[in-house]
Amino acid sequence: MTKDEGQTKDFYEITTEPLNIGEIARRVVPENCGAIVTLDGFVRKFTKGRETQYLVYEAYQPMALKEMEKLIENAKARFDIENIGIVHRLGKMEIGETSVVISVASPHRRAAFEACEWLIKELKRTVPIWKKEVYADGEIWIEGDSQAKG
Amino acid sequence: MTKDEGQTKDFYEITTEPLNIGEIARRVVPENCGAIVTLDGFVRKFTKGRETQYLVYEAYQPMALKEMEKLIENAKARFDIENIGIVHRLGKMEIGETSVVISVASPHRRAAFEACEWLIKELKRTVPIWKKEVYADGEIWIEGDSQAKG
Amino acid sequence: MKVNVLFFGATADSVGERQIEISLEENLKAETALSQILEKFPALQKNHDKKSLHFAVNQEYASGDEIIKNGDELAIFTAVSGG
Amino acid sequence: MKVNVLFFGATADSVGERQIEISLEENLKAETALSQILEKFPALQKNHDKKSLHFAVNQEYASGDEIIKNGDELAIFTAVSGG
Repeated sequence: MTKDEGQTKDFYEITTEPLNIGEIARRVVPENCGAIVTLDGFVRKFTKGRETQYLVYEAYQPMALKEMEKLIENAKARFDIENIGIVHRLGKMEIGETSVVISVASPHRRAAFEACEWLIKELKRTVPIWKKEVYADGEIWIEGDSQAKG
Repeated sequence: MTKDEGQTKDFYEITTEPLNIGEIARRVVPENCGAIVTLDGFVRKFTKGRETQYLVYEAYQPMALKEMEKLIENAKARFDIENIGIVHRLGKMEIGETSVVISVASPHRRAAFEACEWLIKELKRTVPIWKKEVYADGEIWIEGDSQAKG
Repeated sequence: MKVNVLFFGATADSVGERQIEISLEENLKAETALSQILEKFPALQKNHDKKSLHFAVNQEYASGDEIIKNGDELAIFTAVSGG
Repeated sequence: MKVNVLFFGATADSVGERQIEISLEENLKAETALSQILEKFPALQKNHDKKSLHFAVNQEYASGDEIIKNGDELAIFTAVSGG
Protein backbone atom coordinates (compact mmCIF):
# COMPACT_ATOMS: atom_id res chain seq x y z
CA MET A 1 0.00 0.00 0.00
CA THR A 2 2.95 2.28 -0.55
CA LYS A 3 2.61 4.84 -3.28
CA ASP A 4 5.99 5.83 -4.61
CA GLU A 5 5.90 7.40 -8.04
CA GLY A 6 9.06 9.27 -8.82
CA GLN A 7 9.33 12.26 -6.49
CA THR A 8 6.44 11.53 -4.20
CA LYS A 9 7.00 9.43 -1.13
CA ASP A 10 3.53 9.32 0.35
CA PHE A 11 2.40 6.11 1.99
CA TYR A 12 -0.48 4.78 4.03
CA GLU A 13 -0.39 1.42 5.72
CA ILE A 14 -2.13 -0.74 8.24
CA THR A 15 -0.05 -3.21 10.18
CA THR A 16 -0.16 -5.39 13.25
CA GLU A 17 3.55 -4.86 13.90
CA PRO A 18 4.93 -2.34 16.44
CA LEU A 19 5.47 1.11 14.94
CA ASN A 20 8.90 2.74 14.78
CA ILE A 21 8.14 6.43 14.54
CA GLY A 22 11.68 7.43 13.64
CA GLU A 23 11.72 5.02 10.71
CA ILE A 24 8.29 6.20 9.53
CA ALA A 25 9.26 9.88 9.77
CA ARG A 26 12.43 9.26 7.78
CA ARG A 27 10.52 7.74 4.87
CA VAL A 28 8.79 11.03 4.03
CA VAL A 29 11.99 13.07 3.69
CA PRO A 30 12.30 14.89 0.36
CA GLU A 31 15.45 16.68 -0.70
CA ASN A 32 14.04 20.19 -0.65
CA CYS A 33 12.44 20.02 2.77
CA GLY A 34 13.93 20.84 6.11
CA ALA A 35 11.35 19.78 8.66
CA ILE A 36 9.14 16.84 9.45
CA VAL A 37 6.30 17.03 11.93
CA THR A 38 5.20 13.73 13.39
CA LEU A 39 2.17 12.84 15.47
CA ASP A 40 2.58 9.78 17.63
CA GLY A 41 -0.70 8.58 19.11
CA PHE A 42 -0.44 5.98 21.82
CA VAL A 43 -2.36 4.02 24.35
CA ARG A 44 -3.15 5.99 27.50
CA LYS A 45 -3.22 4.43 30.90
CA PHE A 46 -6.15 6.50 32.11
CA THR A 47 -9.25 7.63 30.25
CA LYS A 48 -11.60 9.70 32.36
CA GLY A 49 -10.01 8.26 35.47
CA ARG A 50 -10.58 4.63 34.55
CA GLU A 51 -7.47 2.49 34.26
CA THR A 52 -7.05 0.76 30.91
CA GLN A 53 -5.23 -2.58 30.90
CA TYR A 54 -4.76 -2.75 27.15
CA LEU A 55 -6.49 -1.83 23.89
CA VAL A 56 -7.56 -3.75 20.82
CA TYR A 57 -7.81 -1.95 17.48
CA GLU A 58 -9.87 -3.30 14.61
CA ALA A 59 -10.37 -1.92 11.09
CA TYR A 60 -12.55 -2.26 8.04
CA GLN A 61 -9.28 -2.60 6.21
CA PRO A 62 -9.99 -2.00 2.52
CA MET A 63 -12.20 0.98 3.32
CA ALA A 64 -9.72 2.29 5.89
CA LEU A 65 -6.97 2.29 3.29
CA LYS A 66 -9.22 4.08 0.80
CA GLU A 67 -10.06 6.71 3.41
CA MET A 68 -6.38 7.14 4.27
CA GLU A 69 -5.59 7.66 0.60
CA LYS A 70 -8.32 10.32 0.41
CA LEU A 71 -6.92 12.03 3.49
CA ILE A 72 -3.52 12.28 1.86
CA GLU A 73 -4.98 13.65 -1.38
CA ASN A 74 -7.06 16.21 0.49
CA ALA A 75 -4.19 17.30 2.74
CA LYS A 76 -1.94 17.83 -0.27
CA ALA A 77 -4.60 19.96 -1.96
CA ARG A 78 -5.12 22.01 1.20
CA PHE A 79 -1.58 22.54 2.50
CA ASP A 80 1.80 23.34 0.97
CA ILE A 81 3.40 20.07 1.93
CA GLU A 82 5.62 17.59 0.18
CA ASN A 83 5.15 14.10 1.57
CA ILE A 84 2.86 12.37 4.02
CA GLY A 85 3.17 9.04 5.74
CA ILE A 86 0.36 7.47 7.78
CA VAL A 87 0.69 4.12 9.51
CA HIS A 88 -1.96 2.72 11.82
CA ARG A 89 -1.40 -0.36 13.91
CA LEU A 90 -4.13 -2.93 14.62
CA GLY A 91 -4.58 -5.67 17.19
CA LYS A 92 -3.73 -5.69 20.88
CA MET A 93 -1.65 -2.82 22.22
CA GLU A 94 -0.24 -2.34 25.68
CA ILE A 95 -0.17 0.97 27.56
CA GLY A 96 2.31 3.34 25.96
CA GLU A 97 2.51 1.51 22.64
CA THR A 98 2.09 3.64 19.54
CA SER A 99 -1.18 3.08 17.69
CA VAL A 100 -0.78 5.62 14.90
CA VAL A 101 2.00 7.69 13.35
CA ILE A 102 1.44 10.55 10.94
CA SER A 103 4.51 12.25 9.47
CA VAL A 104 4.44 15.28 7.22
CA ALA A 105 7.41 16.82 5.43
CA SER A 106 7.22 20.31 4.01
CA PRO A 107 9.54 23.06 2.82
CA HIS A 108 8.17 25.38 5.54
CA ARG A 109 7.37 23.91 8.92
CA ARG A 110 4.17 25.92 9.47
CA ALA A 111 2.38 23.91 6.78
CA ALA A 112 3.67 20.62 8.21
CA PHE A 113 2.27 21.46 11.65
CA GLU A 114 -1.09 22.48 10.21
CA ALA A 115 -1.36 19.47 7.92
CA CYS A 116 -0.35 16.97 10.60
CA GLU A 117 -2.93 18.36 13.01
CA TRP A 118 -5.60 18.32 10.31
CA LEU A 119 -4.71 14.74 9.32
CA ILE A 120 -5.06 13.26 12.80
CA LYS A 121 -8.33 15.11 13.34
CA GLU A 122 -9.73 13.81 10.04
CA LEU A 123 -8.35 10.30 10.53
CA LYS A 124 -10.21 10.07 13.84
CA ARG A 125 -13.39 11.22 12.10
CA THR A 126 -13.37 9.24 8.86
CA VAL A 127 -11.07 6.21 8.81
CA PRO A 128 -13.03 3.07 9.81
CA ILE A 129 -10.92 1.87 12.72
CA TRP A 130 -12.27 1.20 16.20
CA LYS A 131 -10.63 0.69 19.54
CA LYS A 132 -11.80 -1.42 22.45
CA GLU A 133 -10.58 -0.47 25.90
CA VAL A 134 -10.12 -3.41 28.24
CA TYR A 135 -10.35 -2.75 31.99
CA ALA A 136 -9.94 -5.04 34.99
CA ASP A 137 -13.75 -5.32 35.21
CA GLY A 138 -14.89 -5.19 31.62
CA GLU A 139 -14.34 -3.82 28.16
CA ILE A 140 -15.95 -1.30 25.85
CA TRP A 141 -15.77 -0.39 22.18
CA ILE A 142 -15.07 3.32 22.10
CA GLU A 143 -17.46 5.27 19.95
CA GLY A 144 -16.29 8.43 18.17
CA ASP A 145 -18.33 11.56 17.66
CA SER A 146 -21.39 10.21 15.87
CA GLN A 147 -22.21 13.53 14.23
CA ALA A 148 -18.83 13.67 12.58
CA LYS A 149 -19.43 11.52 9.50
CA GLY A 150 -22.10 10.05 7.29
CA MET B 1 21.46 17.64 31.52
CA THR B 2 18.34 15.58 32.03
CA LYS B 3 15.83 16.93 34.50
CA ASP B 4 13.75 14.12 35.91
CA GLU B 5 12.06 14.96 39.17
CA GLY B 6 9.26 12.59 39.99
CA GLN B 7 6.46 13.08 37.45
CA THR B 8 8.19 15.44 35.07
CA LYS B 9 10.20 14.00 32.22
CA ASP B 10 11.49 17.15 30.56
CA PHE B 11 14.98 17.06 29.16
CA TYR B 12 17.28 19.20 27.07
CA GLU B 13 20.55 17.93 25.70
CA ILE B 14 23.30 18.69 23.27
CA THR B 15 25.11 15.77 21.70
CA THR B 16 27.42 14.93 18.82
CA GLU B 17 25.79 11.52 18.36
CA PRO B 18 23.14 10.75 15.72
CA LEU B 19 19.59 11.46 16.93
CA ASN B 20 16.97 8.74 17.14
CA ILE B 21 13.69 10.62 17.01
CA GLY B 22 11.57 7.66 18.02
CA GLU B 23 13.65 7.13 21.15
CA ILE B 24 13.53 10.83 22.02
CA ALA B 25 9.75 11.05 21.52
CA ARG B 26 9.22 8.03 23.74
CA ARG B 27 11.09 9.64 26.65
CA VAL B 28 8.44 12.35 27.08
CA VAL B 29 5.48 9.98 27.44
CA PRO B 30 3.46 10.53 30.60
CA GLU B 31 0.69 8.19 31.70
CA ASN B 32 -2.20 10.61 31.26
CA CYS B 33 -1.30 11.77 27.78
CA GLY B 34 -2.33 10.31 24.48
CA ALA B 35 -0.35 12.22 21.89
CA ILE B 36 3.18 13.33 21.22
CA VAL B 37 4.05 15.87 18.56
CA THR B 38 7.62 15.75 17.32
CA LEU B 39 9.53 18.18 15.15
CA ASP B 40 12.46 16.65 13.30
CA GLY B 41 14.73 19.25 11.73
CA PHE B 42 17.27 17.95 9.27
CA VAL B 43 19.91 18.94 6.80
CA ARG B 44 18.48 20.01 3.44
CA LYS B 45 20.23 19.30 0.20
CA PHE B 46 19.28 22.62 -1.36
CA THR B 47 19.06 26.07 0.18
CA LYS B 48 17.97 28.75 -2.26
CA GLY B 49 19.03 26.51 -5.12
CA ARG B 50 22.60 26.01 -3.90
CA GLU B 51 23.63 22.43 -3.22
CA THR B 52 24.90 21.79 0.29
CA GLN B 53 27.49 19.03 0.71
CA TYR B 54 27.28 18.86 4.48
CA LEU B 55 26.73 21.07 7.53
CA VAL B 56 28.67 21.77 10.68
CA TYR B 57 26.83 22.86 13.83
CA GLU B 58 28.58 24.64 16.68
CA ALA B 59 27.20 25.86 20.02
CA TYR B 60 28.04 28.08 22.95
CA GLN B 61 27.20 25.05 25.00
CA PRO B 62 26.61 26.23 28.57
CA MET B 63 24.55 29.19 27.36
CA ALA B 64 22.68 27.01 24.84
CA LEU B 65 21.65 24.63 27.62
CA LYS B 66 20.50 27.55 29.79
CA GLU B 67 18.44 28.93 26.92
CA MET B 68 16.93 25.50 26.25
CA GLU B 69 15.96 25.23 29.90
CA LYS B 70 14.28 28.66 29.68
CA LEU B 71 12.41 27.58 26.54
CA ILE B 72 11.00 24.59 28.38
CA GLU B 73 9.96 26.68 31.37
CA ASN B 74 8.31 29.28 29.15
CA ALA B 75 6.52 26.70 27.01
CA LYS B 76 5.11 24.99 30.08
CA ALA B 77 3.83 28.31 31.41
CA ARG B 78 2.25 29.17 28.05
CA PHE B 79 0.71 25.86 26.93
CA ASP B 80 -1.22 23.05 28.60
CA ILE B 81 1.44 20.44 28.03
CA GLU B 82 2.95 17.72 30.14
CA ASN B 83 6.51 16.97 29.04
CA ILE B 84 9.03 18.39 26.62
CA GLY B 85 12.22 16.91 25.22
CA ILE B 86 14.70 18.90 23.15
CA VAL B 87 17.89 17.40 21.75
CA HIS B 88 20.20 19.28 19.42
CA ARG B 89 23.08 17.60 17.65
CA LEU B 90 26.42 19.32 17.00
CA GLY B 91 29.33 18.67 14.65
CA LYS B 92 29.31 17.54 11.04
CA MET B 93 26.01 16.35 9.58
CA GLU B 94 25.34 14.85 6.19
CA ILE B 95 22.30 15.64 4.03
CA GLY B 96 19.17 14.16 5.57
CA GLU B 97 20.63 13.70 9.05
CA THR B 98 18.55 15.03 11.92
CA SER B 99 19.99 18.13 13.61
CA VAL B 100 17.29 18.77 16.17
CA VAL B 101 14.36 16.92 17.70
CA ILE B 102 11.66 18.55 19.81
CA SER B 103 8.99 16.30 21.31
CA VAL B 104 5.99 17.52 23.28
CA ALA B 105 3.48 15.33 25.10
CA SER B 106 0.14 16.71 26.19
CA PRO B 107 -3.26 15.48 27.27
CA HIS B 108 -4.86 17.25 24.28
CA ARG B 109 -3.00 17.24 21.00
CA ARG B 110 -3.84 20.86 20.06
CA ALA B 111 -1.56 22.16 22.81
CA ALA B 112 1.24 19.80 21.77
CA PHE B 113 1.12 21.08 18.17
CA GLU B 114 1.12 24.70 19.30
CA ALA B 115 3.89 24.22 21.82
CA CYS B 116 6.11 22.25 19.45
CA GLU B 117 5.79 24.92 16.77
CA TRP B 118 6.48 27.68 19.28
CA LEU B 119 9.52 25.81 20.65
CA ILE B 120 11.26 25.38 17.30
CA LYS B 121 10.58 29.01 16.39
CA GLU B 122 12.04 30.21 19.70
CA LEU B 123 14.96 27.77 19.61
CA LYS B 124 15.98 29.18 16.23
CA ARG B 125 15.78 32.69 17.66
CA THR B 126 17.43 32.35 21.04
CA VAL B 127 19.58 29.25 21.52
CA PRO B 128 23.23 30.03 20.68
CA ILE B 129 23.89 27.41 18.03
CA TRP B 130 25.18 28.16 14.54
CA LYS B 131 25.36 26.17 11.37
CA LYS B 132 27.92 26.35 8.60
CA GLU B 133 26.86 25.19 5.15
CA VAL B 134 29.64 23.64 3.11
CA TYR B 135 29.33 23.73 -0.69
CA ALA B 136 31.58 22.37 -3.44
CA ASP B 137 33.06 25.87 -3.86
CA GLY B 138 33.07 27.32 -0.37
CA GLU B 139 31.38 27.51 2.98
CA ILE B 140 29.34 30.03 4.95
CA TRP B 141 28.18 30.46 8.52
CA ILE B 142 24.43 30.95 8.32
CA GLU B 143 23.22 34.02 10.13
CA GLY B 144 19.73 34.06 11.68
CA ASP B 145 17.38 37.02 11.78
CA SER B 146 19.50 39.66 13.50
CA GLN B 147 16.51 41.60 14.78
CA ALA B 148 15.20 38.60 16.61
CA LYS B 149 17.24 38.75 19.81
CA GLY B 150 19.27 41.07 22.00
CA MET C 1 -30.77 -9.86 -4.77
CA LYS C 2 -28.01 -10.84 -2.38
CA VAL C 3 -25.67 -8.47 -0.55
CA ASN C 4 -22.90 -8.99 1.95
CA VAL C 5 -23.28 -7.08 5.18
CA LEU C 6 -20.19 -6.50 7.32
CA PHE C 7 -20.12 -5.56 11.01
CA PHE C 8 -17.19 -4.25 13.04
CA GLY C 9 -16.42 -3.60 16.68
CA ALA C 10 -19.58 -2.84 18.62
CA THR C 11 -21.96 -3.79 15.79
CA ALA C 12 -20.18 -7.14 15.30
CA ASP C 13 -20.59 -7.79 19.03
CA SER C 14 -24.31 -6.88 18.85
CA VAL C 15 -25.02 -9.10 15.86
CA GLY C 16 -22.67 -11.88 16.91
CA GLU C 17 -21.35 -12.08 13.35
CA ARG C 18 -18.80 -10.20 11.32
CA GLN C 19 -20.22 -10.93 7.86
CA ILE C 20 -23.66 -12.11 6.72
CA GLU C 21 -25.13 -12.62 3.27
CA ILE C 22 -28.73 -11.44 3.15
CA SER C 23 -31.48 -11.10 0.56
CA LEU C 24 -33.06 -7.72 -0.24
CA GLU C 25 -35.51 -6.49 -2.90
CA GLU C 26 -33.96 -5.10 -6.08
CA ASN C 27 -33.19 -1.40 -6.50
CA LEU C 28 -33.43 -0.37 -2.88
CA LYS C 29 -32.07 2.97 -1.80
CA ALA C 30 -29.29 2.66 0.79
CA GLU C 31 -31.48 4.38 3.39
CA THR C 32 -34.23 1.78 2.93
CA ALA C 33 -31.77 -1.10 2.81
CA LEU C 34 -30.33 0.02 6.15
CA SER C 35 -33.81 0.11 7.72
CA GLN C 36 -34.59 -3.37 6.43
CA ILE C 37 -31.29 -4.75 7.70
CA LEU C 38 -31.89 -3.22 11.13
CA GLU C 39 -35.26 -5.00 11.24
CA LYS C 40 -33.52 -8.30 10.58
CA PHE C 41 -31.17 -7.75 13.54
CA PRO C 42 -33.11 -6.70 16.64
CA ALA C 43 -29.90 -6.58 18.69
CA LEU C 44 -28.58 -3.80 16.44
CA GLN C 45 -31.70 -1.73 17.09
CA LYS C 46 -31.62 -2.55 20.79
CA ASN C 47 -27.96 -1.70 21.37
CA HIS C 48 -27.55 1.26 19.03
CA ASP C 49 -29.39 4.45 18.26
CA LYS C 50 -29.96 4.36 14.50
CA LYS C 51 -28.56 7.88 14.22
CA SER C 52 -25.28 6.70 15.72
CA LEU C 53 -24.78 4.01 13.07
CA HIS C 54 -22.75 4.60 9.94
CA PHE C 55 -23.47 2.86 6.71
CA ALA C 56 -21.02 2.15 3.90
CA VAL C 57 -21.74 0.83 0.42
CA ASN C 58 -18.84 -0.76 -1.41
CA GLN C 59 -16.31 0.71 1.01
CA GLU C 60 -17.58 4.29 0.73
CA TYR C 61 -19.66 6.21 3.27
CA ALA C 62 -23.26 6.17 2.01
CA SER C 63 -25.38 9.32 1.86
CA GLY C 64 -28.55 7.18 1.79
CA ASP C 65 -29.49 7.86 -1.83
CA GLU C 66 -27.28 5.19 -3.39
CA ILE C 67 -29.09 2.37 -5.20
CA ILE C 68 -28.00 -0.98 -3.82
CA LYS C 69 -27.18 -3.63 -6.42
CA ASN C 70 -26.82 -7.37 -6.33
CA GLY C 71 -23.48 -8.40 -4.83
CA ASP C 72 -22.81 -5.05 -3.13
CA GLU C 73 -20.73 -4.96 0.04
CA LEU C 74 -22.56 -3.10 2.80
CA ALA C 75 -21.13 -2.28 6.21
CA ILE C 76 -22.76 -1.06 9.40
CA PHE C 77 -20.64 0.35 12.21
CA THR C 78 -20.52 2.89 15.01
CA ALA C 79 -18.64 6.18 14.80
CA VAL C 80 -14.98 5.43 14.22
CA SER C 81 -12.50 5.71 17.09
CA GLY C 82 -9.07 5.07 15.60
CA GLY C 83 -5.95 7.15 16.15
CA MET D 1 40.20 44.11 35.17
CA LYS D 2 40.40 40.97 33.04
CA VAL D 3 37.55 39.35 31.18
CA ASN D 4 37.30 36.33 28.93
CA VAL D 5 35.81 37.00 25.51
CA LEU D 6 34.42 34.07 23.54
CA PHE D 7 33.74 33.95 19.80
CA PHE D 8 31.69 31.42 17.85
CA GLY D 9 31.07 30.57 14.22
CA ALA D 10 31.47 33.63 12.02
CA THR D 11 32.96 35.83 14.76
CA ALA D 12 35.51 33.15 15.66
CA ASP D 13 36.52 33.01 12.00
CA SER D 14 36.81 36.82 11.86
CA VAL D 15 38.95 37.07 14.98
CA GLY D 16 40.92 33.89 14.34
CA GLU D 17 40.44 32.89 17.97
CA ARG D 18 37.72 31.25 19.98
CA GLN D 19 38.67 32.67 23.39
CA ILE D 20 40.79 35.66 24.41
CA GLU D 21 41.52 37.20 27.79
CA ILE D 22 41.55 40.98 27.57
CA SER D 23 41.91 43.91 29.95
CA LEU D 24 39.19 46.51 30.35
CA GLU D 25 38.64 49.44 32.72
CA GLU D 26 36.62 48.69 35.85
CA ASN D 27 32.83 49.15 36.00
CA LEU D 28 32.16 49.39 32.29
CA LYS D 29 28.65 49.04 30.99
CA ALA D 30 28.21 46.09 28.63
CA GLU D 31 27.44 48.47 25.75
CA THR D 32 30.74 50.30 26.26
CA ALA D 33 32.69 47.08 26.78
CA LEU D 34 31.39 45.77 23.47
CA SER D 35 32.51 48.96 21.68
CA GLN D 36 35.96 48.72 23.22
CA ILE D 37 36.31 45.07 22.30
CA LEU D 38 35.25 45.81 18.71
CA GLU D 39 38.00 48.44 18.54
CA LYS D 40 40.55 45.83 19.58
CA PHE D 41 39.48 43.50 16.75
CA PRO D 42 39.28 45.41 13.46
CA ALA D 43 38.29 42.23 11.61
CA LEU D 44 35.12 42.03 13.69
CA GLN D 45 34.17 45.56 12.66
CA LYS D 46 35.15 44.91 9.07
CA ASN D 47 33.23 41.65 8.67
CA HIS D 48 30.15 42.39 10.76
CA ASP D 49 27.67 45.19 11.10
CA LYS D 50 27.69 46.04 14.82
CA LYS D 51 23.90 45.83 14.86
CA SER D 52 24.06 42.23 13.71
CA LEU D 53 26.29 41.17 16.60
CA HIS D 54 24.88 39.71 19.78
CA PHE D 55 26.56 40.12 23.13
CA ALA D 56 26.26 37.84 26.12
CA VAL D 57 27.53 38.41 29.65
CA ASN D 58 28.00 35.34 31.80
CA GLN D 59 25.95 33.21 29.41
CA GLU D 60 22.96 35.53 29.30
CA TYR D 61 21.95 37.87 26.48
CA ALA D 62 23.04 41.37 27.50
CA SER D 63 20.74 44.37 27.23
CA GLY D 64 23.75 46.70 27.28
CA ASP D 65 23.20 48.14 30.76
CA GLU D 66 24.92 45.35 32.68
CA ILE D 67 28.03 46.33 34.62
CA ILE D 68 30.96 44.16 33.62
CA LYS D 69 33.03 42.78 36.48
CA ASN D 70 36.47 41.26 36.75
CA GLY D 71 36.47 37.64 35.57
CA ASP D 72 33.20 37.91 33.63
CA GLU D 73 32.66 35.70 30.61
CA LEU D 74 31.66 37.77 27.59
CA ALA D 75 30.66 36.38 24.21
CA ILE D 76 30.21 38.00 20.82
CA PHE D 77 28.36 36.18 18.05
CA THR D 78 26.13 36.61 15.04
CA ALA D 79 22.37 35.86 15.08
CA VAL D 80 21.90 32.23 15.96
CA SER D 81 21.05 29.71 13.25
CA GLY D 82 20.47 26.41 14.99
CA GLY D 83 17.58 24.09 14.46
